[in-house]
Amino acid sequence: MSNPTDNAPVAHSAGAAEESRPSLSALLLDPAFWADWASVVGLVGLVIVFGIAQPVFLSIANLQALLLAAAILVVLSIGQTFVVATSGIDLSLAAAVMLGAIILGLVNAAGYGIFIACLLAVLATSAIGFLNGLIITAGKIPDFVVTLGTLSGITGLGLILSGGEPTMVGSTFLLKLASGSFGPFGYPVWVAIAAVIVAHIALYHTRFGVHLLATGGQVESAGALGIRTNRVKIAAYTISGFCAGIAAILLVARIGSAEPQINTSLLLNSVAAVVLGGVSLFGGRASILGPAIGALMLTALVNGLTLLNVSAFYQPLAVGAIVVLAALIMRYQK
Amino acid sequence: MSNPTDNAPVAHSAGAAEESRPSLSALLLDPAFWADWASVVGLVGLVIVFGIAQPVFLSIANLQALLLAAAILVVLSIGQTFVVATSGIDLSLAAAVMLGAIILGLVNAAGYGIFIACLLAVLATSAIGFLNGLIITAGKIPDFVVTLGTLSGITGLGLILSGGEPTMVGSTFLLKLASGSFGPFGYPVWVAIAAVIVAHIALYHTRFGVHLLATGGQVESAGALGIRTNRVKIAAYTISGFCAGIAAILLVARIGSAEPQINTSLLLNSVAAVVLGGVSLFGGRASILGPAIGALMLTALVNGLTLLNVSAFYQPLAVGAIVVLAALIMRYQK
Amino acid sequence: MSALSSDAIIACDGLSKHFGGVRAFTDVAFQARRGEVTAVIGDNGAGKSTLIRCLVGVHVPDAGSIVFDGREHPFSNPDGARKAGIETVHQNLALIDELTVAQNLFLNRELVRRIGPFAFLDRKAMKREARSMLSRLSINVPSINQRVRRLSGGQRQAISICRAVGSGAKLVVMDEPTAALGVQETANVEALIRRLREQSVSVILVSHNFDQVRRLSDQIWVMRAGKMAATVRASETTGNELVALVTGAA
Amino acid sequence: MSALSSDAIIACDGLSKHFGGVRAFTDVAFQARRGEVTAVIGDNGAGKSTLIRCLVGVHVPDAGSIVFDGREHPFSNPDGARKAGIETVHQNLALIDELTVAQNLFLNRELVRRIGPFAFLDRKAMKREARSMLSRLSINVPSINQRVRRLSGGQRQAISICRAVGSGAKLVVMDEPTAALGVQETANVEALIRRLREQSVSVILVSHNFDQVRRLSDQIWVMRAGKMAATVRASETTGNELVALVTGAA
Amino acid sequence: EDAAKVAAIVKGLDNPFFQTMQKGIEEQGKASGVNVSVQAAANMGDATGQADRLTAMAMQEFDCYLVNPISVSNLVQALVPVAQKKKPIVNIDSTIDAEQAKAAGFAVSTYIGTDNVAAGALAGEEMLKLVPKGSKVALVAGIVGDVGSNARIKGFKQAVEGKLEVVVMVSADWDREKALTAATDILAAHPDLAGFFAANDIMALGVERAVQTSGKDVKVIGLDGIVDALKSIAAGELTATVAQYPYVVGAMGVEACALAAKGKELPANVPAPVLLINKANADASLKNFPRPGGDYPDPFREMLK
Ligand SMILES: Nc1ncnc2c1ncn2[C@@H]1O[C@H](COP(=O)(O)OP(=O)(O)OP(=O)(O)O)[C@@H](O)[C@H]1O
Ligand SMILES: Nc1ncnc2c1ncn2[C@@H]1O[C@H](COP(=O)(O)OP(=O)(O)OP(=O)(O)O)[C@@H](O)[C@H]1O
Ligand SMILES: [Mg+2]
Ligand SMILES: [Mg+2]
Repeated sequence: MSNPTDNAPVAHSAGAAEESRPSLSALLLDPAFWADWASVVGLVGLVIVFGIAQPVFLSIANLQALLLAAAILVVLSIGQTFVVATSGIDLSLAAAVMLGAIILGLVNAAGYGIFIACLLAVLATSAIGFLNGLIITAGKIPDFVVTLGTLSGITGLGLILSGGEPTMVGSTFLLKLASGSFGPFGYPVWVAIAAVIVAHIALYHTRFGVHLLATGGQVESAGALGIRTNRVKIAAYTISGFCAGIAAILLVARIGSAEPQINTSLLLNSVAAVVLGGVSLFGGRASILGPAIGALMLTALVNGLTLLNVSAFYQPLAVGAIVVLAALIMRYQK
Repeated sequence: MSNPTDNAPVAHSAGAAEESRPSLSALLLDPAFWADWASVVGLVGLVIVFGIAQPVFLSIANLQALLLAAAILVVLSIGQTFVVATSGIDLSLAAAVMLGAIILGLVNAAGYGIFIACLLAVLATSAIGFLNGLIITAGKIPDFVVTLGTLSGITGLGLILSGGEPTMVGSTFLLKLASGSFGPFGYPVWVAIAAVIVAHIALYHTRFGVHLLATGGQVESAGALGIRTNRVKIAAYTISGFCAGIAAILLVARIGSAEPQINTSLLLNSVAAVVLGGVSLFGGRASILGPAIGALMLTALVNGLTLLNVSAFYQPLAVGAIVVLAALIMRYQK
Repeated sequence: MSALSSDAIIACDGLSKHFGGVRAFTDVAFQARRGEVTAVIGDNGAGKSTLIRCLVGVHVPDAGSIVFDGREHPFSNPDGARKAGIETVHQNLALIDELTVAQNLFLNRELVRRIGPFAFLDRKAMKREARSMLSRLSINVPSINQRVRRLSGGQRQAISICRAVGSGAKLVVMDEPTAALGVQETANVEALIRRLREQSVSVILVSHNFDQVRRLSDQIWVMRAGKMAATVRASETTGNELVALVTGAA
Repeated sequence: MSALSSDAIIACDGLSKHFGGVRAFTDVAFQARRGEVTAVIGDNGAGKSTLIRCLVGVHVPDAGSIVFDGREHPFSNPDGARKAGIETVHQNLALIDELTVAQNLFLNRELVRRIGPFAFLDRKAMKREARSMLSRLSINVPSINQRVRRLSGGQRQAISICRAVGSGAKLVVMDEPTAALGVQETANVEALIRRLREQSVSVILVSHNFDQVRRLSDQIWVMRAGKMAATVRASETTGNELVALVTGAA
Repeated sequence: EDAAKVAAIVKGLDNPFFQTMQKGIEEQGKASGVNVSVQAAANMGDATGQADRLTAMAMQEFDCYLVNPISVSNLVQALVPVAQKKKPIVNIDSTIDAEQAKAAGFAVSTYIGTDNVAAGALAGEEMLKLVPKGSKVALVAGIVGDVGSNARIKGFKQAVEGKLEVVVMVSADWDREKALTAATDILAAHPDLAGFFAANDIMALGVERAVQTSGKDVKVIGLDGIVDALKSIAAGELTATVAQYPYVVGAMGVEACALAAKGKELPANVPAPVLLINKANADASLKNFPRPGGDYPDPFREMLK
C-alpha cells in the first residue's frame, strides 16, 4: 500500500479539471458560464434591441433616469438576496418599505429633524426584519407563512398609523437626495452602488457570507458544524429589513410623500431580480451583482417598452415573454 | 454468522415503534400530530372564538354563506397543492383564473352556449398550466420565474382579448350554479367537495400521487428510479391550470361578470392555505384536506372579523397575527 | 479489451462520459456475463459509479454503445432499464426521504387494483409484501410506515438493497451495497448475492472490499483514473494483485 | 459499567435519547481514555451515531450527564464542542453541497485577515492550506474550487475526514470514516488515525469493520439495540468474540 | 325609536379617495343619528373579498345597505339575501348593473355618484384651454382594465378628440412612483410634449415630480381632488384637478339610507358634485376640504327636513 504522505494529490489524467482559472475561450464555450451571467446577457441584449429600435433609449439623460428609477429595486433585491440565500423568502419586503416611508413621513411631520425621521424609519424596518427572523427561527414556522403574516400585519399597521392618508414630506435634504447628482450618477444611484459593494463584500469576503450560504445550503449540516444557523437567518432578515428602510428613504425622496399603499410589483420584481440574477430559491447559492443587474434589466424593460410606445395592454405580455426568455439563458445552470 | 433467512425482523426492544396504528392518547400527546392538523386546530379555534363573540357567526345561514365564499379558494388551493408538492409554485394561478373568466365571458358573449364557453375556459387554463410545466421542464427554468413570466403574459393576453372591459355573463345556468343548492350546501360547495375528494384519491390512492411526492422530494432519486419526473411536473401544472378553470367558472357565476383584473390576494391566499395545510414548500409532502381547511380558515377569518365589525384598518393586522399564530401550531412539524 | 461476447447480459464498448470540464471516464469497454457476479473495483473517483449510471440509463453517455440482453441501445432512461429487467442499488441509495419505507420499496413498481379504467394503489398488499421482503433479508426498521429520512445509515442502505432484489430482475447492479452495513447485515447481503447467482440472476457489484469481491465474484474489472485498466477472473487473482491493479503499481 | 475515571477525555453516564416514539438508546455509560483510540461497534440502528451526536452537541440528550476534559455539561451545541476541541466526521459527512471543497474544509473555522475592526476572509491562505491538507492525506479531487455536490462518494468522505483532522483537536470523532473509501484511501486514513494517537490526540471510531477496529483501537465498546452491551480491550478480544457481542449470541 | 343601522361597504381603503368617502359616511352617520358600520375590500382588485365581507354583513340586522362595488356585478350575489329581507340598497360611486340586479331580484333604491366620463371630459376641456391646438399630450391610466380609469380616460379623449394629439397612454397602477418613472420615460421619448392627464391625483403628483425634474413647462391635470393635490395646485406645481367629493358621496349615501330605511321613495339617480380646481380656487377648496368650496345640490337634505 502506498505511503499516505508521499502521494501528492496529482489530479489524475482523466477526471481532472485545472485548478488554475480556466482560459477565457474555455469559459465562453461553457454553457454554465452563460448561465451564471444570464442577467448580464439579458441586460446587454435588451440594451442593444432597445437602442436600435429607439435611439433615445441610449441617450445619456435616459440612461441616467433609468439608473435612478432602478435604484430602489436594486437595494430591495439585495435585501431579498440575503434572505433567499438562506432558502427563505421575504414577502413582507414591500410592506416594510411602505411602513418605513410612513414612519419617516409621520416623524418628519411631527417636527423632528429629517435625519431622525430617516433613522427611525430604518430602525423600524430593521426591527421588522429582526422580528421576521425571530419568529421563523424560534417558532420554527415556514418563512413564507411568517412573512405573509407580517405582510398583512404591517399593511394594517401602516393604515392605522397613517390613517390611510399620504403624508407630504417636503424636506430639502430628501429633495437633494432625489435630484442631486455626483459625477455621472444621481445620489440614489450612488446609494445603490454602495449597497452593492458592501453586500458583495459581506457575502464573499466575510465569515458571515459563508455561513449564510451554508445555512441556506444544508441547514442540518451547517448546524452540525457549529454554525449558529438561527442567528444567521435572523441576521439575513434584519439585513433585508435594513435594505427596506433604505429603499423607503429613497422612495420618499423620489415621490416626495409617504403613501400608505403597498407596491406589490416591487415585491414580485425583487424576487424576480434575485432569481434572474442566478440565485437559487432553494438557498445555498447567491451573488449580489446578479440580482442588481436583474433589477436593472427589469427596470430597463419597462423603460424601453414605454419609449417604444408599446400599449399598456401589450406591455405585460412583452415583460412576461422577455423574463422567460432571459431565464432560458439560465437553462444550463447546474 | 447468522443465517439470513431465519432471522425475522423482530423490532428490537429499544428503538422500536409499534407497526400498528398508535393509540389515540399517544397521538394526542404527540406534537407532530397537532402540527399535521394545524389548519384544523386553527379553524376550530377560530370557530369557537368567533362563535362566542358573535353568535350570528354560527347561524346556519352564515355558515352556508361562508362555505360558499370559500369554494373558489378551496379549488385554487388544491391546484396549488399539486404544484407545491413537486416543490414548485404557481404564481400564474390567479392570472389564469382571470383569463379563464374572460374567455368564458367572450365565448358566451359571442353567442356560443354557456357549456362550450365553460369548456373552452377550462381548456385554456389547463393549456396555460401545461405550458408552464413544459417551459419549466424543457427549459430547465426555475418555477418561480416561469410562472411570474406567465403571470405577466396572461395579464397582457387578458387585457388584449377583453379590451380592458369587463364582460357581463347573464347565463341562467351560471346563476343557478351560484345561487342554487342541493341539500345543505350550495352547488359551488359541492364542486369544491368533489374537487377535494378527487384530488385526495389522486394523491393518496394512485401511482401518480406517489410519483408526485417522490418528484417533489428528491427529483434526482426519483429520476434514477425511472419516474418520468418531467411528465409528473407537467401534469401537476396542468392540474393546477384545470383547477384555475373551475375556479374561473365559479368566479364568473359568483360575480356575474368576467373582469380583466387579477385578484392578487387570491394568489397569496392560495399559497398561504397550502402552507397552513401542512404542505412543505420544499416539496415531497402534501395533503388535500389540510389546504382545503386552510382555505376555509382564511375565509372564516375575513367573515368573522367583518361580523365583529373590526374596522377595515385593523383587519389586515388581525389576519396577519392569526396566520402566524395558526402556523405556530405547526412548529413541531418535522 | 474483448469484443462483445454473446453470453454477456450487458456489455459496452467505447463508452465515454464527461461533465463540463471533468472527464469521469473515457473509452471504456466492459461486459458482465449472464448468471455471473461481475465486480468493478477502483480507487475513489475512478469513475465506477458514473459507468454504472450510464449502464442503467441515468446518464446518457457521450460516446460508445451499450448492448443489453442482445439489444443495442436498449433504453434511454432508468424507466426503460427497469422495465428491461435491471434493478440498481445506487451509491446514494436513491431513497425519497419524505416517503415511508413501504412507499420507497415499491416506488415506480406500485401494486395496484384496477377498478374499471382506474388503477388504485393496493396499499395493504404493498405493506404486506414490504414486510416479507424486509424479513427475508432480516432488516430491522422501526416501522414500515416510518419516513426513511430519519433511519440510520445502515437501515437506509438495507432498504435500497431490498428494493433492488425484490422484483425478479435479470440483472441487479449494486454500487457499494455493504458500505454502511453491519457485520451481520453484510453477511446477509453476501448470502443474498450468492442466492441471486444460484437463481441465475446476473449481478454487477461495485465494492472497495477486495476480500468480499474475491469471495463473491466470478470476474473482476479494474478501473483506474477514468479508464478500464484490467480484467481478471476472480479465481485466478490475489488480493495483492488487485491492489496493484487498482493503484497502477502493476 | 464503570464510574467516570479521571483519565477519560470524554465520558457519559445514564445517557438516553429518543425521537418521538423511537428510542435511539437508553441509559448508556461510555468513556474514551485520553490518548487512546476508542471504538464503538454495533449493528445497524443500534444507536451508535445518535450517541456520537449527543456527545458532540448536535443532539441534546433526554437524560444523563456528559463530562469532557474534566468539565461537566461542557457545551450545549456543536459550536461549543468544536471550540472545546472536538472535531467530528459525521456519518452523513455534514458537507455543504453548494460550497467548494476549500470552503467546506474551513467551514466555521475560516481564516481571516483583520483590517481595523473588520475581518475579511483570507481566501488565498485557505486555498493554500486546503491544498496542503488534502495532499497530506493524498486525496484526489478534481479541483479545490469545485462544489462538493458532484464529487464521488469517496471524495466526499475524504474531505469530511480531512476537515476533522486538520485543525489540531483534542478529540477526533469518526463515524464510519472509511465506509466509502478505496483500499488506498482506507490505508491512508488508518495511518492517519495511528498518527493522531502518536500525537496523543484521542480518537473515537465507529466502524463495522472488525478487523479495522482490532487493528486500530485500544478499547472497544459494543452497542446492541439501544444499550451499551459490553466493553473490552482490543488486545484481549477476537473477531469472533466481537461478532458474538454485537449479535448478542454471547 | 331606535337609531337606524346602516351597513356600508366601500372599495379598498388603500386609496385616500375611499378614506374620505368613509369619513363622509361616518361623520354624516353621527350628524343624522344613524349607526354605521363601514367595511372595505382588502385592495382595489379584491372583488371576491368585497363580496365575502358584504355576505357577512348581510347576515346581520341592518336597516339599509350602502354599497360601492369594485365591479358592476361583483356584489350582486351577496345582495340577494339583503333583497330577500327586503332591506333597501343604496348604490354609491360605481354602479351596479341594473339588469343583473333585476335578474337577482332586487333594484337599488338610488344611485349617487359622479360621472367619470364627464369628469374626464372636464379635465380635457381644461387642457384645451391650457395648451395650443394640436399639442401632444400623454395619458397615465390606473390599473389596466379598471372601469373608473377607463371611463376617465375615455372622457378626456372624447373632449380633446381632433384637437390634441394623444401620443401615448401608459398604465401606472394608481401608484405614484410608477407614474413618476413612466412620465420620466415619456418625457424622454417626447421632448415636445405639452401636457399630461393622469386618471387620479396620486399619479398626477408623481407625474408632476417628473415634470419638475425635467425642468420643462408641461401641464399636468389630475382627477379626484385629494388634499395633497389641492396643496400642490395652490403652490403652483400641479396645474389643475377635477375634484370629486367622495365625502359628499358618502354623506349623501347615509342620508339616502336613512330615508330609505323609513320607506321613503328616492330619486333614481342623484349626481354628486364635480368641480374643476386650478390655482384660482384651490385655496378656497382647501379650506373647506373635504367638503366642496361652496354649496351643492342635495335632494336628500331637503327630504330629511
Ligand atoms: N454529475 C457530475 N457532475 C460533475 N462531475 C461528476 C459528476 N458525477 C461524477 N463526477 C466526477 O467524476 C469522477 C468520477 O466519479 P464517480 O462517482 O464515478 O467515482 P467512483 O469511482 O464511483 O468513486 P467512489 O469510489 O468514491 O464512489 C469524479 O471526479 C467526480 O467528481
Ligand atoms: N433524528 C431522528 N429521528 C427519528 N429517529 C431517529 C433519528 N435519528 C436516529 N433515529 C433512529 O434511532 C435509531 C438509531 O439510529 P442510529 O443512526 O444511531 O444507528 P447506528 O447505530 O448509527 O446505525 P448504522 O450503523 O446503520 O449507522 C434508528 O432506529 C433510527 O431510525
Ligand atoms: Mg462511486
Ligand atoms: Mg450510524
